[in-house]
Amino acid sequence: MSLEALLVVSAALFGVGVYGALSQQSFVMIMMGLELMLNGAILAVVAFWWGSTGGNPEGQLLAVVVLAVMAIEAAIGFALVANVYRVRKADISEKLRRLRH
Amino acid sequence: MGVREALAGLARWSPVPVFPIVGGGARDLVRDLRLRPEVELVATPRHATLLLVAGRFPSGAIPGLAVVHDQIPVPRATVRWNGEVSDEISSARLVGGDEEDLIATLVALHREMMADPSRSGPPILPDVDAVEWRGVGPYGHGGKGMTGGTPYGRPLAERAGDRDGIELDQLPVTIGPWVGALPWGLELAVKLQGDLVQEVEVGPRLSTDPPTDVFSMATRKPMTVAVLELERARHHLRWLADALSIQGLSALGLRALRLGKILTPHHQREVRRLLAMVRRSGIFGLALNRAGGEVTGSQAKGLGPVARAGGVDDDARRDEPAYRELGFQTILHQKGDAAARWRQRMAEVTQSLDLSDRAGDRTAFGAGLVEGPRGRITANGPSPSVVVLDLLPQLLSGLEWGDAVSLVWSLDIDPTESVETHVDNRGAS
Amino acid sequence: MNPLVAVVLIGVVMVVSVYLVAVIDTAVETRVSGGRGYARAWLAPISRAARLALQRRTVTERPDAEAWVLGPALLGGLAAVALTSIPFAPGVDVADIPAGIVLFGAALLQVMVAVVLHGWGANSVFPLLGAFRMAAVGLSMGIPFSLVLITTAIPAESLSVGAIIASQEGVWNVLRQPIGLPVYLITALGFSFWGPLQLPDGADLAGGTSAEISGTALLVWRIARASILVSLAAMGAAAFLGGYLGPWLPGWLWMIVKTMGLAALMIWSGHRIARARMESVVLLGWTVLLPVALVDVFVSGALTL
Amino acid sequence: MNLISDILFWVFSVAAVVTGLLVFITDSMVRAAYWLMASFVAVGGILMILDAQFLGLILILMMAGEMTIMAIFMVMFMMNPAGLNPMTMVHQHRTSIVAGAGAFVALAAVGLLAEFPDRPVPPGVDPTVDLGVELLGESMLIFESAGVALLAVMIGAVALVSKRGRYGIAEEGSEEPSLEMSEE
Repeated sequence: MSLEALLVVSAALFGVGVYGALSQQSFVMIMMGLELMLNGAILAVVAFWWGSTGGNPEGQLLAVVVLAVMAIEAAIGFALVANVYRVRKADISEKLRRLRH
Repeated sequence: MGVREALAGLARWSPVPVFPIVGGGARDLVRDLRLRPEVELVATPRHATLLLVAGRFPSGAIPGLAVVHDQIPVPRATVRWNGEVSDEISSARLVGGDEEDLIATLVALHREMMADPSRSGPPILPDVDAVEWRGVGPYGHGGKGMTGGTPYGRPLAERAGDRDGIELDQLPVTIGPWVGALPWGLELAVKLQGDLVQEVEVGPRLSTDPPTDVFSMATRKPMTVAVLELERARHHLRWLADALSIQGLSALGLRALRLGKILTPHHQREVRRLLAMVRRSGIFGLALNRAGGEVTGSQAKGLGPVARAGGVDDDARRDEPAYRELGFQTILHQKGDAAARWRQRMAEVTQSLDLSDRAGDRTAFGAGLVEGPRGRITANGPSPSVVVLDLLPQLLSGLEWGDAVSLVWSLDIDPTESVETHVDNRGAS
Repeated sequence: MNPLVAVVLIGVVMVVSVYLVAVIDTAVETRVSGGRGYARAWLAPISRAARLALQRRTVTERPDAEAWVLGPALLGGLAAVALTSIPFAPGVDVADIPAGIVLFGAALLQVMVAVVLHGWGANSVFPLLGAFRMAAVGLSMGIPFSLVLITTAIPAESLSVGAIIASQEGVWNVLRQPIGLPVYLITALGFSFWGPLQLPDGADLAGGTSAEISGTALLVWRIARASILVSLAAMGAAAFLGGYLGPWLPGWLWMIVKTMGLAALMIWSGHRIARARMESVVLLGWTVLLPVALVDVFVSGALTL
Repeated sequence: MNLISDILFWVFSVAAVVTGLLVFITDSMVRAAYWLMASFVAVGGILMILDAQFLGLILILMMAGEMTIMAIFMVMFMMNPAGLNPMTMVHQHRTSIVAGAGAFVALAAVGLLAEFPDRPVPPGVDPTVDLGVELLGESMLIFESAGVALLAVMIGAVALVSKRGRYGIAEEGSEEPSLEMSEE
């Protein structure tokens, strides 16, 4: 276990997330891709905190911020999905042609 | 001694889990089995070892019998009580006689199954897909893409509007006729969206030959008020037992059942104590606090406690001289919802006990019209359960499933009650 | 602690306590129903378990087989994980880690996942409705549950369960944070889906998520459910009732007495309090328990300052 | 002890990446949601190995609720939640694979090739206590900002989906707007 190994794992998670977010049509699946990217980000942040900061707690703080970002992404994402479905009956991105109400 | 034998030796002493299929004339007998420590009535066939088929069924064939039988895990066996063995389960053990004989057979059969699972009843239905597999598409799913075709022969769900303005999938399912959540024999074809009941159709009625209880006898000849009122109180306690179990209070339900079995007019104190326990269980605040499902006005006519719970002063006992002498006053509640029906029946239990205690040897009825525990019984009219079953679709739609179940039980339905309460002479003997 | 010893310890704790829960449950039921025959309460759990072990498992049409099998196993595993964070006596713990109470909370919130998977897996309507209900109950109870639990860490100035117990040397948390224990017990009923909050497996769903299982699957499910109840009772004892602290008796005995007392209270509620409606539960969680739990946090924090 | 944590690290790492991939391979939406949760649990495990106990556990705790919500949204909105049909709901598939692989290679290259200071967490430090002191001390402003942002998001999300939305109270039967624009 080393910083390099941790970063490779987090890069792999991020890469899978990028693939998912770009390739999926369904909104919720796109959100899953985004979450997976953030998953990789958290791992990288904590890895740096563990390996490179000498235990500076600000590293952990950054991870907490990423967690908050994840929660925000999920909350707004779900709200938008529900609202878009209610208004446009769309559950995949192909059904949305224009970004207006 | 191997592990199997050791387990079998212990399992002998287990209460026998029985899944009941109950037709006409056997409901009270089967319900009373709950009081026996040797037997455990379970709500789903998956938790049973024995299938108990009791009572009379319309034309010999029992709907859903084969499906329920095959759902019981191996080792399993079937007992047919007071009726004929149907062709579907030829291996069923036939028992007549009273409760003791039945219990003895159930326990013996259970021990037999535990000791030697090879004697378990074979499946009735072939183990094949309900709908044929369609080998279309690259994965045999019957269509192309994510939303194409009819995967496994089942069409994908239809969308339907929701009260929230969101169109979501609708799940059409048939629930019953033999499931612990609904009265025995009630089959509902339900369209569910999440756990929201959107549409309900009531399945085929299981009405059998006419009843022979004291109330239908009273349509022909006068009966003593004391007997009638005691039986009415008993009926309501049995209803309470069932309804309490569904609300998660099976132990309190057992108490009601036990009391109903030994009930005399001198048990007023015990009944009051039980009703106080029911009230203290928070059932009105926690389980029955939803308004809706009201049965009031003209649709409630003739429905006895259901009508009176909706403020309809409808009680054949008012017109009987015997009851007038006793100072009978109808109890009324106003709202007509599930909670009001509970309160109505709970109040009528004590009222009936009181009447029974003071009645002496007065007699009442006998002229074709009787106030039964579920409502008005006439010589040729539809029975109260039949009337209520017609109301169900309208009452249930829009409720969550849990509320729908509470509502069904609050109406006290017996789907085996005959369509027309013809009273024949057998009851008189 | 030696891993082997730890496994044995948790195993023994689970087996004994689940048996006791079953005995108490039968005894309370007998008492409430006005029946006789308490003697069978001691034998019934064992003979029932033997019967279920002999029963063959059933299958439904096209279940999500892996999820269906995983459900009971995951639930039991989560109960075991939750128990590891609790010291049973001074020094007798498996993993009294610095963030022990968060470990417990994380394990308990995953209960929601185990139940939802279990209900989903059966491919049948009642289990599916049970799964939906668990999600609703879990999501509305989760935040107040975590809040009142984490509040017990404020006076201890540590997230370790051992430190939380030690901080109650003078006065128990149930007195310092009188709102905490009731909220904890209500939400604990939600997470163990027991008693008035037995919604996912309720009688109006004919058994709910467990309606389609039989044999060993049902046995494991019932054991796992009782273990969750025990782990919640044990944490309630540790976080609010001072755990193993107490006069006269040895510590481990105090822990057993307190744990079983709370478990008995929750079991009693199952026989005397009606099952709540789904809507009432969600409303209760969001509009009553959550604000009350926040008040608990603020008041306890202010008192500690 | 070091060997055990190394083994655990590799087990968790492989599990995190494989379950992450399974999210987009499986046909069942419920499985997809819970595979993603498994990925998070594995990362939470790695965080715990890295002494960030609190963060790892909070991640696992958070994800239980979030992924259950996701699974239910899947069942609600998707035509094929059970995976009866193969799920080929993808667009620009090849581009996505290239982009994903590219992101992995680029980031991994940075991780492997760049020089990072080698300053591990000193022994004797309690990271949970450190984090708590930091959150409520020096960095209170950041922590509070995150809290305020979450509060704003909660209000916004409720406004977007609340039953007294733009089309009236839901229980009274709200009407959806006409859909003439969706046909173009």
